Amino acid sequence: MDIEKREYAYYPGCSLEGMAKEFDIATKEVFTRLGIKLSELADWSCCGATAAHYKDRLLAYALPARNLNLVGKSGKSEVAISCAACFSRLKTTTMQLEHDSKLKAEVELVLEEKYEGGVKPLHILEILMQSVGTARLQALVTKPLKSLRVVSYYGCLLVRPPEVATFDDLENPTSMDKIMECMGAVAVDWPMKTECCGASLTLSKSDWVLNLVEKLLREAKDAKAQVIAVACPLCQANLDMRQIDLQNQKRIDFKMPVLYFTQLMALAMGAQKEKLSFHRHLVEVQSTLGAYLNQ
Amino acid sequence: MARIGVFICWCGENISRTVDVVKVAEAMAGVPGVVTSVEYKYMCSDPGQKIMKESIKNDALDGVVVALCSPLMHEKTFRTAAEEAGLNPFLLEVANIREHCSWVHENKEEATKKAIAITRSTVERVRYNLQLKNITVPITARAMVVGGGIAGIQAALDIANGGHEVVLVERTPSIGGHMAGLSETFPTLDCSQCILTPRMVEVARHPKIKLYSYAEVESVSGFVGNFEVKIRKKARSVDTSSCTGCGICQEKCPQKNIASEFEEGLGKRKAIYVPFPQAVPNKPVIDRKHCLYFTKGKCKICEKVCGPKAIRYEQEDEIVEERIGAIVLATGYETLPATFFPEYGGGRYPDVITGLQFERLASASGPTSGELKRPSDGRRPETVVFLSCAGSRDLAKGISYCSKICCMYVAKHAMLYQHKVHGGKAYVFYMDVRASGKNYDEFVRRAIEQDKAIYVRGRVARVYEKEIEGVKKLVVKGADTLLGEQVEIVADMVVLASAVKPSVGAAALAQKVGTPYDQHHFYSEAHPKLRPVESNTAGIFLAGAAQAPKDIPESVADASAAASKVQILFSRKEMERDPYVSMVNSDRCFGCFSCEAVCPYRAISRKEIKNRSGEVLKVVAEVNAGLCQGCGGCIAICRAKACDLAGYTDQQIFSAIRGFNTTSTYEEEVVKK
Amino acid sequence: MSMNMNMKFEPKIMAFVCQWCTYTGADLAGTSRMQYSPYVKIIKLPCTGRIDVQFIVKAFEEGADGVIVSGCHPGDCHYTSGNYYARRRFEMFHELMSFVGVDMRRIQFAWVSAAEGRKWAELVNEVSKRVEELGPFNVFHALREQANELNP
Amino acid sequence: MNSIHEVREEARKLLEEKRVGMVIGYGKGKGKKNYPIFITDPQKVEELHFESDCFYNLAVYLRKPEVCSHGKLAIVVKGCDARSVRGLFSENQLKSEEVVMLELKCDAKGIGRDKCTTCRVKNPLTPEEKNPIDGEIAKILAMPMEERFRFFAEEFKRCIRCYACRQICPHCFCKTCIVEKSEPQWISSTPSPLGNWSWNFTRAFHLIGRCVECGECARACPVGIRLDILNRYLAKSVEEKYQFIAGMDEKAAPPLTTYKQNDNQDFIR
Amino acid sequence: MKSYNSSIVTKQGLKQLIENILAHKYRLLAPKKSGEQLSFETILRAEEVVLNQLLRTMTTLSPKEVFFPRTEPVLRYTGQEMHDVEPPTPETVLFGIRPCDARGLELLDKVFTWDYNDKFYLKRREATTIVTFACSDQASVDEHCFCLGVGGDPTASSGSDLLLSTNGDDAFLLEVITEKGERLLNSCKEGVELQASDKRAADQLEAIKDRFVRKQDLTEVRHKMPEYFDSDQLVQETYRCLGCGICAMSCPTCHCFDIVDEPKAGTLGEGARVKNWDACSFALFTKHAGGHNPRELQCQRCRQRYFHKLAYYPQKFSEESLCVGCGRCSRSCPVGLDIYQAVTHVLGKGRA
Repeated sequence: MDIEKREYAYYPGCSLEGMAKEFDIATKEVFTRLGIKLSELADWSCCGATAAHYKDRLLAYALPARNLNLVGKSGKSEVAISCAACFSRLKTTTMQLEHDSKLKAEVELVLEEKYEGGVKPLHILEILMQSVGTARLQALVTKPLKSLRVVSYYGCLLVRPPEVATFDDLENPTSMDKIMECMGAVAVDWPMKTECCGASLTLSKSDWVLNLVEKLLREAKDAKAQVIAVACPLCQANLDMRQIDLQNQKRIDFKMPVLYFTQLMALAMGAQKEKLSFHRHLVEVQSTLGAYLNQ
Repeated sequence: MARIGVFICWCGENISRTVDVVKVAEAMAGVPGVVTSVEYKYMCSDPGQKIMKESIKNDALDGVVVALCSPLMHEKTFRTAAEEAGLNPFLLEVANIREHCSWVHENKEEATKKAIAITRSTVERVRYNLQLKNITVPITARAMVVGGGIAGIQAALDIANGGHEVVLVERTPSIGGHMAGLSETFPTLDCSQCILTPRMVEVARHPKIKLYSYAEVESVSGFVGNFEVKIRKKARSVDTSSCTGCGICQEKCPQKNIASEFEEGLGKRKAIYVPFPQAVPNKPVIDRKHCLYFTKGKCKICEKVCGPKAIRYEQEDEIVEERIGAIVLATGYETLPATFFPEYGGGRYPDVITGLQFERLASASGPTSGELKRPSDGRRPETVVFLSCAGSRDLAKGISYCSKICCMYVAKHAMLYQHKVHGGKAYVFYMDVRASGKNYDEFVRRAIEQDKAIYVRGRVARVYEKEIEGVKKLVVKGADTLLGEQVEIVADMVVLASAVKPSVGAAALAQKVGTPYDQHHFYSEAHPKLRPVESNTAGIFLAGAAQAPKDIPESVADASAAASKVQILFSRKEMERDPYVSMVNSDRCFGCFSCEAVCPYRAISRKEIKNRSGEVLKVVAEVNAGLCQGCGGCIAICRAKACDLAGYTDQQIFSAIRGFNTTSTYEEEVVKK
Repeated sequence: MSMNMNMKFEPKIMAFVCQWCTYTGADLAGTSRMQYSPYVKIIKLPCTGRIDVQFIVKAFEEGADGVIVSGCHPGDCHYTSGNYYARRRFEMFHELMSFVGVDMRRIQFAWVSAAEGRKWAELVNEVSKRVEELGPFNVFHALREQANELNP
Repeated sequence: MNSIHEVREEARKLLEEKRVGMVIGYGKGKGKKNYPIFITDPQKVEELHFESDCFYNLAVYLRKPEVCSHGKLAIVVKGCDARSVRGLFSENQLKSEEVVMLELKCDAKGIGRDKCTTCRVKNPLTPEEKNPIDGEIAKILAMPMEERFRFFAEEFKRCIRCYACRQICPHCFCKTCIVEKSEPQWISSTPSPLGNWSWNFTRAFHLIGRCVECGECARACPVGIRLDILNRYLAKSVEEKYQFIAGMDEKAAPPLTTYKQNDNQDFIR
Repeated sequence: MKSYNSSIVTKQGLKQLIENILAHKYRLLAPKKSGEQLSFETILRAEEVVLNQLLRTMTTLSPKEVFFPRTEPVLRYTGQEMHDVEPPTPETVLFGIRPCDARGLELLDKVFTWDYNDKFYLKRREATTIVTFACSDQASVDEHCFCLGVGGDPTASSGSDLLLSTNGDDAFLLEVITEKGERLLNSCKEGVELQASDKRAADQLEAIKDRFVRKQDLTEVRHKMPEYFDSDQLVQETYRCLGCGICAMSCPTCHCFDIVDEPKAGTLGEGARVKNWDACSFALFTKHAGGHNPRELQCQRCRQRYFHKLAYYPQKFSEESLCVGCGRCSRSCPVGLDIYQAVTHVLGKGRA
């Protein structure tokens, strides 16, 4: 296990600038409390996300490669990433370019510079579990989320494909659950940890996504969860936003807040609720989590 | 000066159509040392062979080249003929001018030139052929069988009944293997123990079988017919000669909550125990990891209650040595544990079990006396889902192969379940049903048609626990690919037909024995079709599931085949082998032992060269001709050229190279004529 | 090189092959009556592991213009591992040969199984054509001629 | 050890306590020359000497019968000698319990053709940096094939077969060299262009994965053949391909006596 | 001995002389830089002869190779037939050897004629005219030179046909020593300005001798040598010898050879029996077919070389040593062995 590092390069990614702003805020809050500096990369750009990956193979590697080079230029060899999709794209790129010299040459042609390699993308969950460790996390908890029933939802990209996402079990990931336990919450086992939420089909096939989200929420409800913890902006958006549609179209109201796991962490570590932008969520948070918010 | 005869075959028109054989004969006649060079329509015919044989005698030949078809075809024929004529057979070489020349070239001039070159090169090579003699190796007619499952038992009995002594080594306290733990067997549904235990008893009583149970192979040295084996007899803490097997120790032992290996963890055993009632030998063993005396230093109840005073706490592992002529590896298999499948909740949900565990639940001698109960709460399972191919044929799980036995035992399980829980529902998720074997498909059909097992073609993605009406149920989510639908089944129990893999330690044993294994650690056979029960190492034979997943009939057939191979080997006092073995010139060898490193057969040993007063001057390599298979790897790696390979000596190859690149002007003129 | 100006260049190519796979594969090419270039001549060895780099050097010394080395595919070795050792040896041989300026288009390593008669025929044709295009291995043959000049 | 004084002290002890029969080291010759010396008398350890022109690879003496007859030996080693000694261990030429290595940091400058400039084991006895492509190797690699061939053929042509390269090499320990083998005579022993090519090629091949790049062969060569470039290039290739550096780990198998199932085979059809 | 005239010749004149030699189709051999080495090679253009360099640096290998090549065929065979080989003997001028080398040839003459007249050596000797360059530059002598100790002289003329030495900055003294030398000069002096002189190199170059650091006389050593045959000190002196053949191969007087049959590559049944340089320092040199080696240890092989040079040859042929003190062996020895040092050292210490 690594000795705890004091500074990482930080790649927030587009979502965290926009609709997942609260994820960014909460993550930074947690890391500040841990005493770890996240230095945001200067001039970072989009990783291409699923869009580039669908449309243009070269672009899907060139975009992350550009950002990886920025990490190198900033003098760091590891980059912390919050967004599951960004993490997946950057990590896939490092692995692919290491082995595929032809692709590497093509990417370099696009970048108009050498792809230097040697950068290790790390998801913040990975950093928290492997470098920081549960003991230290536990030590920082000032307002434990006592008896709050949380189901952790990992979705697809945090554990798949297993060659890329290597820090947790492919079939039964537990890192987020363990963190929730450290925060004093009850990590509820449920069967949907790694099921898909429909992801970007949310726009083109919204009825499919609605079905998937319904199943997820139902299981969460059946597991008597009070809140769903996530680590992916798109998962959050789908699970949160589609509850409104379910209400409108199917008359089902789950009232299930969907929070970024760092939001819950920050809360347990004593951050002010105002700071954590709970108001940005569509499903009302106050009524379920009131007790914890107002601690 | 050599006296070489060259005999060129027309092979009817097969060679002569494109090779001017007369010219070849003429060209060879001009080669120094060639005393006769003739061509004939069919050299392999009796009159053709006669020409060669007479020439060997009349011309006092000391080397022969026959230019004809591939040596794979007729080398043996002509060498035998040469021997009959009084010539050492290894002084004859074949020049392949048919498969490698006349059949693949159309231009007659070019083909003739090439035929001349091939024949010339062979002439140059044959000058340096040595008179070789087949190697004879003495044979110790005593076999060792490793593994006391059904394959090992069968092999041991067959060899012993053939009149040869057998040493049977079993790792656990009793022989019997997995078969002893099965409930009923497909496709007849006869009781497994009923057919096995008589065999086990026969082993125990057989005067020619020496059984080492609770023992492991420590090391193997030597070679076919002459192995020296060290066996570690693990400390049993019980003197088996005085123990009567009364069982009082087991009864009185206070340590009772140890998961029983035999019961696949579903039952309990004591710290001193006999694994199962019919065990052979029926003598207990102390599990020192759990024994109170060994862990805490006090108890000794077993010693106190033992009438014949057979408890030996101070016993240590013992190494015994055996001289052996052949080894049968029958180390069997194990299956992937349920914990290997987190997606199915293996290890988390007690009611997700493996096929072998189901066998115990269904077995009349099992922890539930054959009643089907859920391990979690003892309830009768109303719905059971069987998942075949759990891990098998799944590259994501690292297993590409089919475990072969599962389709059949899953059908059997479904049937047994129906017989025990009337009205219960058995679902089987499958990828394909592979039931090729005598009465096998009929058996599966019976499961489906008579016993109403519901077969769903598709795989299961996830199993999770869900409390429904106060009962913990298992939700099985999968796909029905025939209907193209996702299915969800709420079940009481899930049985994983988890993949078969070689026993733990199979690879380590292979390394001790010096025999190859594949990436999954299954032992490799010498030839997948023609030598399925032989390993690549002479004298090492394979039986049962150690080589690949196999069911009982196959394992038994294998075992008998291996036993028969052993007996063929033992049918002679000495064994004859090709003389193509490596040799070391100990004067040139300076002992870097690169050869030792690259030898796949561990045929290189170290020999000390001493002076008259016994001081070691140097250590050099020595080839054990019994082990050497003649690959020649040692020679290519030897910088000092201290090794050489009989039949393929450096000098022969050197001359062949020189012979090829040289076409003398004379030969060229012959072609142009 | 005894090549007359108006004679066609007939390359001398020597093939060192293992008896279990490639030799048998070449037999198969024969029984299947595949036609191929006549310039390649085979020397049969038990295993590619037996093939000493000295054989190849000697072949060139004696006037070869090209060399083929072929045996069983990895995993198929009759002796289980001979071709693996050979593969490393040939890789380093390749390194050294090209470093001292031997055009490695003249030396072809291949795996040809007993079932690959077609591959053998193609290999022979390919190497023959390539060596024919490269012409006689004059820089090396020059050494031989200089050596022979010392013995006038 | 940090200084020659410590080495002398250790050597004295070893000899006095009869733990070794001989100490091999450097002595000071006339002028500023240093030669290998062989000390059996503990009184004479003061003759041991070490300075920047002690460039010999002393490990070569460990295979001389008259040296070996002294039983256990102690030897003063620099980086390259130590690599050679370990190489000899790994090839069963010496037993590690029979040799005491007296290690010294080396700042040898080499002589003439700076054999020490490409050295990477001065101190400590681990590689200091990745084997760099040195200028001379780069120069060869920049040549077209035929030019390379001519370059080496011309180099090898000068060879007079004095075999100094072989004799000075600790790793050429065959008692009878391949060139001294007849029946068949794979390599002509006549100093002619053809035999010279094969001889020098074969020696380089035989040193693959074994050469410790001490450069003694090139230093010894009276006609100045650049054997060092060849050997350095091959050492570099071995390191790149098999992550093996000769003489670093006496337990590691020399790369040509082992294999991996997924070894490169791009060059094989 | 008939005394011949000396003349002064300018640098330009010498160059003209070399050009004339080439023009008269002589094969001209002179030290030439190849790589970093100076070796005797065929000269095609006069400017390839760099006078300054050949005066200052000694060739690594001696000129014995001109008469006794490192390899040469002595007979050829085709199948069962054998053919004599006639050595090619073009009229040759060997230019720029040192007086020690020239003396070496005189010593070799005895070896190649005492029981058998080696036609290969003798025919080449006959066809070759030797133009020696006396060690007349300050840099001609280095710390390895010890010809004075073995009966030589940096300005001696024995063995030479013509002797050159420096005479001031831009001129040379050219002495005619033999008739062969005179013939060469006469046939090639067209356009060469020769100014008669009565000087001799030996007279005016006495000062060079002061350059020698090795002056101890070894000529008398031969009588003492047998006492040291089993000397431990000699063993100590040669303990570091590694058994390469540099000393013998660079030596102007070492003359051992090996006979091997060389098949002609690319043919069968054709080949030549060749004579290759050999060296007594090689372990194989005295190894018997049965495996026994009477000179088992390297120091014994070294001793053989020293004794052959300083004791056996003088006993057999003359009072002269077979060593001319050129210093090549110690200059090239990779472990710094040195015959002069070893012998003087051992003798200096007295009997072991």
